[in-house]
Amino acid sequence: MSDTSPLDKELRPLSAEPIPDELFARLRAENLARWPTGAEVDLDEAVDYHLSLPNHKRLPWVLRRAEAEGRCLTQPRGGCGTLELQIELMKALDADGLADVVPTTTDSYTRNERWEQALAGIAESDKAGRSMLNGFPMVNYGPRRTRKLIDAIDKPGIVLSGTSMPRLTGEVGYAAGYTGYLGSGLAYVTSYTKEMSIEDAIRNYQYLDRLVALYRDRGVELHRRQPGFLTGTNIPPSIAIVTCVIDALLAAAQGVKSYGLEMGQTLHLIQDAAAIRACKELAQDYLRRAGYDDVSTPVISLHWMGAWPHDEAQCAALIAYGGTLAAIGGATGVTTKTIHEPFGIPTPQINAEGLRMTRMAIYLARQIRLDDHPEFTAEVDLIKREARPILDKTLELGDGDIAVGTVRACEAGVVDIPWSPSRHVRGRVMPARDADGYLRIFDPGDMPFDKEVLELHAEGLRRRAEREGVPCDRDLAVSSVYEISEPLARLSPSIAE
Amino acid sequence: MSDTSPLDKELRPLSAEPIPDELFARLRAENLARWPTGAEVDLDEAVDYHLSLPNHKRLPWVLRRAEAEGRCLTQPRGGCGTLELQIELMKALDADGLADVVPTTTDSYTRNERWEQALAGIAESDKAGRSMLNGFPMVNYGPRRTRKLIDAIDKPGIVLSGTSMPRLTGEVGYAAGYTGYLGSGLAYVTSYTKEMSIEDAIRNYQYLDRLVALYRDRGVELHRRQPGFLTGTNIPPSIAIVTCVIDALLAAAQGVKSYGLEMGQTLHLIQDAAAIRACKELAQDYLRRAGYDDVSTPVISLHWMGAWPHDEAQCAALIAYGGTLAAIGGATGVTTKTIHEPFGIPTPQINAEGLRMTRMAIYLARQIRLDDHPEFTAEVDLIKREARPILDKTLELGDGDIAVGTVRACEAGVVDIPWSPSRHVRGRVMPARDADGYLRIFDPGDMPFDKEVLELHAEGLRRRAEREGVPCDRDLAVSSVYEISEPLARLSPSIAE
Amino acid sequence: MTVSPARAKHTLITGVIGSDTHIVGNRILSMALEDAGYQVVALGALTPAEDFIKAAIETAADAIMVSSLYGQGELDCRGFRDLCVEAGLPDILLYVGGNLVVGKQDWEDVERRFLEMGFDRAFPPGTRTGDVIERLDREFAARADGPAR
Amino acid sequence: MTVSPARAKHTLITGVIGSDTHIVGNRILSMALEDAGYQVVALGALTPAEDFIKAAIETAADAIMVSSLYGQGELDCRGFRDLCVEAGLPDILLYVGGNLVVGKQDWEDVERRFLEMGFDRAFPPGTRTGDVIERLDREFAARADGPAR
Ligand code: B12
Ligand code: B12
Repeated sequence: MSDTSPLDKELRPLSAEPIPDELFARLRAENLARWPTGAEVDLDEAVDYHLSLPNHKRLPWVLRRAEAEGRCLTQPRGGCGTLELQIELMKALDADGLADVVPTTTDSYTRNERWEQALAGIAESDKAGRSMLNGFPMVNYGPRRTRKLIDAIDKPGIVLSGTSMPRLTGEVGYAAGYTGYLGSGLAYVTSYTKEMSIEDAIRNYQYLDRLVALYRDRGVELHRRQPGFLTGTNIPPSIAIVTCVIDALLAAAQGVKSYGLEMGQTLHLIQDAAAIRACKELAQDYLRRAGYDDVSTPVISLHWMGAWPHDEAQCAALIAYGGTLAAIGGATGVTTKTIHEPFGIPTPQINAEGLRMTRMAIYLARQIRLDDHPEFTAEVDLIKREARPILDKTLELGDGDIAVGTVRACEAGVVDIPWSPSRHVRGRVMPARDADGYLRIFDPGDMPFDKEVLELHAEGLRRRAEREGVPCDRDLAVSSVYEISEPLARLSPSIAE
Repeated sequence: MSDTSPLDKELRPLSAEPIPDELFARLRAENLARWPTGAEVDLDEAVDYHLSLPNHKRLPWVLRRAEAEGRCLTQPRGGCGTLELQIELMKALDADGLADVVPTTTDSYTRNERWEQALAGIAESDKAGRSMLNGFPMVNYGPRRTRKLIDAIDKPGIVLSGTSMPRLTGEVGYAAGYTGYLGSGLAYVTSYTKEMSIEDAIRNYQYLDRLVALYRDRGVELHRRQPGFLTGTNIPPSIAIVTCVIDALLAAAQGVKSYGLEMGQTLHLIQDAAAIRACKELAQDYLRRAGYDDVSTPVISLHWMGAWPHDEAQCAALIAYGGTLAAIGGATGVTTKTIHEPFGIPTPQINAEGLRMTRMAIYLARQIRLDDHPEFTAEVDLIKREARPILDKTLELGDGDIAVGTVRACEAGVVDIPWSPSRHVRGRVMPARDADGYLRIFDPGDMPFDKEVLELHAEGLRRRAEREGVPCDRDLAVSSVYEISEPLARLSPSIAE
Repeated sequence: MTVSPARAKHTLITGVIGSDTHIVGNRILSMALEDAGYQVVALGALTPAEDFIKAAIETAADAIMVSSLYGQGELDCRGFRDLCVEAGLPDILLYVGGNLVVGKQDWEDVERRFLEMGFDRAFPPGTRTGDVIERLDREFAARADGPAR
Repeated sequence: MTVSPARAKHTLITGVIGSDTHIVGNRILSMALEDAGYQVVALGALTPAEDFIKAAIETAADAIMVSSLYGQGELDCRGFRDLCVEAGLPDILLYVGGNLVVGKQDWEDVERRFLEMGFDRAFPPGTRTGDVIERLDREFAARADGPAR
């Protein structure tokens, strides 16, 4: 199995340019032939179905409305190994969880295009009476049966498929009636794969983005979304934003108009609010400069993506705080987790509870804004000062072509991702939490951060090391991976003599 | 049964002056004779016991330490009808809940000095195998047996007895080894009683405060605490602070040096942080002006004291947010509730969970401060502008004596308490939530608020009425009582076409 | 809630029983009943059982609405119906509402206990005033139509 | 964690099995094992079962440390011991750790399932590296002392 279409590689040198119509038609035919259910994808029929959906089941419309009203939407994750379980799950998320956006997470075999293995997983799940897969094998079920899921809910559906190979899942998902799809070239290849090249992943997502443009030509507006959370492990906002902007530029070039940007929470109120603001502004800035002034880029805040503590009460606090952070930060949405996060995939009811905790937290904080708080504005500036040199260097490396620039930037270590499994980034950049709780860069690797900025980061980390009486070394980064998952008695010991 | 000591009333005109030694000795003898266990109170023995306690079991020491370290301590509520259940509860709160301060809530018969009824309640509880009382009947058990509770924990103990008649419970509690006692004259008489006069309640708490001074003369430092949460129902910070300052002045006059001030949360991040700051500053300001410059007045923030929603997930969000508010506001402690709050007294495990949720929330927000946020500083100023005229008028009415002034201020409606059950305040002041989520004063009753300030409040309320399309009338206040307890689907409906 | 003239004929006693100071819900309920057109005699917080009955006799009331929030209602409400019977009010309508017992208990079970004590109806925590008024209206309508008890 | 010379004699294979990309814990574990003095061959994320065994043979490894976080480990790990046996490594020490199954399940039950699959030891989510090293030290010490298996 190859990582992307050999045909695409043969006929099109890597560039950010839109895939030409005729080539795209050939690529689609080739793609849909890879698994029997591909034949069920019928663009005309799918377009008719989409046009029949009410506005409140279309993600781009719902997101625009939320932005206009200053609301923060809730969306969980969730996938089970069989259609029956998945229907039950999505209904619970909609009705009991009041989810504003209902997800379908695919399983990891599907994500890796191992559809035969997924087929076996379905059978095993049926046999065991419980889900043996960690998500819904959407390609195996195909668009027709998968549409039952969209029919079962009264909200927009989104496909969550953490993969660098979205071509067939994307076809199936959009044809089934989903109006959103999470994933992007740079972000996912660096966080979900080991061997796959940056180029192949970019090509795969160019296909998906181009597909969205195809639907748009037929009057159907679809949402795409970038997973800036990356490896979920102490990602400093500026690094997330660099990937958000790069992937957004790639998507815009293919014709995407509704492109969400997901940012994992740092769990620092000021830093997260500043991150959301900086992300919004930088994305629009770079898009405009590249000539795209009609791409909407709502920012979605994500519940803590790192390791969780093994105590449901502690988890509840993380969940509620995640709602608080998203609301105060002015995010257009929040992607939720549950009190089962450290243990395993949650049951539908536990998932719905996580949604309600978050929704209540959002309600409680709905009127709070930090706009004029000096610490907030300073942090917004800092994040921009961090991200700009990386982005500018990346564009420069591509001689103006962001696709080419991105591949070269990863090679050169200009773009690097903390804790990445991929062989195609250096994986040298190392974040850690500083004395004031900010996520900072302990080791920049080869990323061209501004010197002054790095000194500022280093100072906060030195203060932390001093306070804890430990050396200012790599262990600061490792202990920052564990930090939030530590038992409470260790995080916050009692006052003693 | 009379509400206070007739002897006290006969021999001492109401004033803030310290109760003279000799009179106090007579009052104590009279008081301790009211129930058999009173005879067990032996001051010498109690002093020895207190002196034997390690620092981390003494509340004044622990609070000072917390203030110095900028920590926010957790403390739950909790009381059961029998000693065995109470030991189990307190151990769970200490060990599983990591409570920094362990409480003993007394039952409502004890609070009303109906010790015979409490005795029957103990028997009924034993018979039913579950607690039929809503707290621990401390006087019935007496100081010797109650001390088992202090021995069972490794934290400071505090007596929570929402009563205007604390004389015997206070003697028993301090003799048993508790180092803190919650309650005060003005606050409790206006929130827990119907017929009792303000004067009698002040006298009763003067007794308790004087008792603390007696221990201090013997080298034992004890903590007293003021329940500024009042009726728990939408109390605007300024009204809470007025009672905090008045009761603090009364306590300081009797010789109390460690006096905590409790403030119920408004659930508005800015308003709560401002309330904590304003409370701290106003209390110290008025205490200093009255000549007391060595009274420490840590501020304790209280989880939402109004009605809770009937959904445990929503409750979890309220609990976590309560920790967030206390930590960001810089409170020295937070008094916690649980996901059972709307239903009934929680089990020990549920209580411990509430503590852990809160503790985690505090950890997450520990480094956040709003000090330079303009909205915050403006709100601090506003709260001070609200409280000062009431306090100044009260002092003026008493010709400088705060005890006399308080009685007259209540009579005149200068001091008024929202939703009070007491016949001795007018109960005309009416708070409501405004368009920005601040608790404001809809109807000031006869309280001498500044006109400009009231206009500011009215403006926010008018905006809310407009936005909701309802008249700007009393229903704004009533719906504000229900608000937080509403089901989520009503508080925060989905986006629809 | 529209005001109905039929309601003006009915007098209701409200109050919070025993050593219970939770007045807020009781006051809002009293206000709502009055706004709806009922004659309301509000005894307030901390009201002994005897005072409810005294007030009911004095005002020839049609119903007594007992609030209990603090958990000890199970002790306070025992024998309430007997007191009514003794006072010559065997058929007076008795409602009780609030957090009636200590702790989170199964509502069906709690309700049963209070019905067995002689209350005509028990209302769980969180009850809204609109529901109470609707229920009262129906009850009085049924009593007017139906055979005398 | 002090470095012990005894550890340098032991080679360990680490990696994340199947289609699983959760590399963070596996990398921290590998770093800690190396820091403690063990010879570590880290295969990284997304490692097929066969690759573990190939690496074990090539390096004459003493143990294979399989990570699985994403829930599908129960499918991926089936037959792992058989593959070892077939490859001539019947006695190689097999550890597995992470979030081994889908959902929050009873740990005893999960552990039993993996032991039955032929793993010598299974470690629950949240395991700290210090505990793993301690356990390995003891295991190798016991194997050195005890009779050959
Ligand atoms: C970070 C994270 C991610 C990151 C991973 C980044 C990366 N490339 O590494 C991202 C965001 C990409 C991600 C993706 C996914 N994740 Co994920 N993820 C987590 C999370 C939050 C933390 C994991 C972590 O890094 N922990 C920190 C490290 C230090 O701890 P550790 O991994 O547990 O390792 C320690 C120990 O377990 C032990 N150990 C580990 N291995 C071994 C082996 C041996 C032999 C021994 C002795 C010990 C040992 O030592 C390590 C060091 O102390 C966990 C939940 C949690 N734990 O809070 C979910 C979780 C593991 N993910 C989960 C899932 C399902 C997924 C996805 C399928 C997406 C989805 N459905 O949501 C994809 C999977 C993609 C794929 N193909 O694998 C589930 C697994 C569910 C289950 N088992 O039932 C979890 C539990 C979350 C949940 N409750 O749903 N995830
Ligand atoms: C505000 C409050 C207080 C205030 C009361 C101020 C005052 N004077 O009124 C303060 C802070 C002083 C207080 C004190 C105490 N409280 Co309190 N309090 C509450 C709280 C948070 C809200 C109550 C409220 O005002 N609700 C809003 C109103 C609008 O609703 P409501 O009272 O339920 O009334 C509505 C309905 O129930 C119904 N209804 C009420 N009565 C009736 C009667 C009839 C006939 C009908 C048909 C309907 C009906 O209609 C009303 C309007 O919609 C509740 C928990 C909760 N509900 O969230 C605890 C709660 C009632 N308190 C409780 C307790 C134990 C106490 C204390 C003993 C202290 C302690 N241990 O913590 C003291 C008791 C003092 C005393 N002697 O009574 C417990 C009772 C426990 C139990 N039953 O198991 C509760 C449930 C909290 C808890 N989970 O522990 N409390």
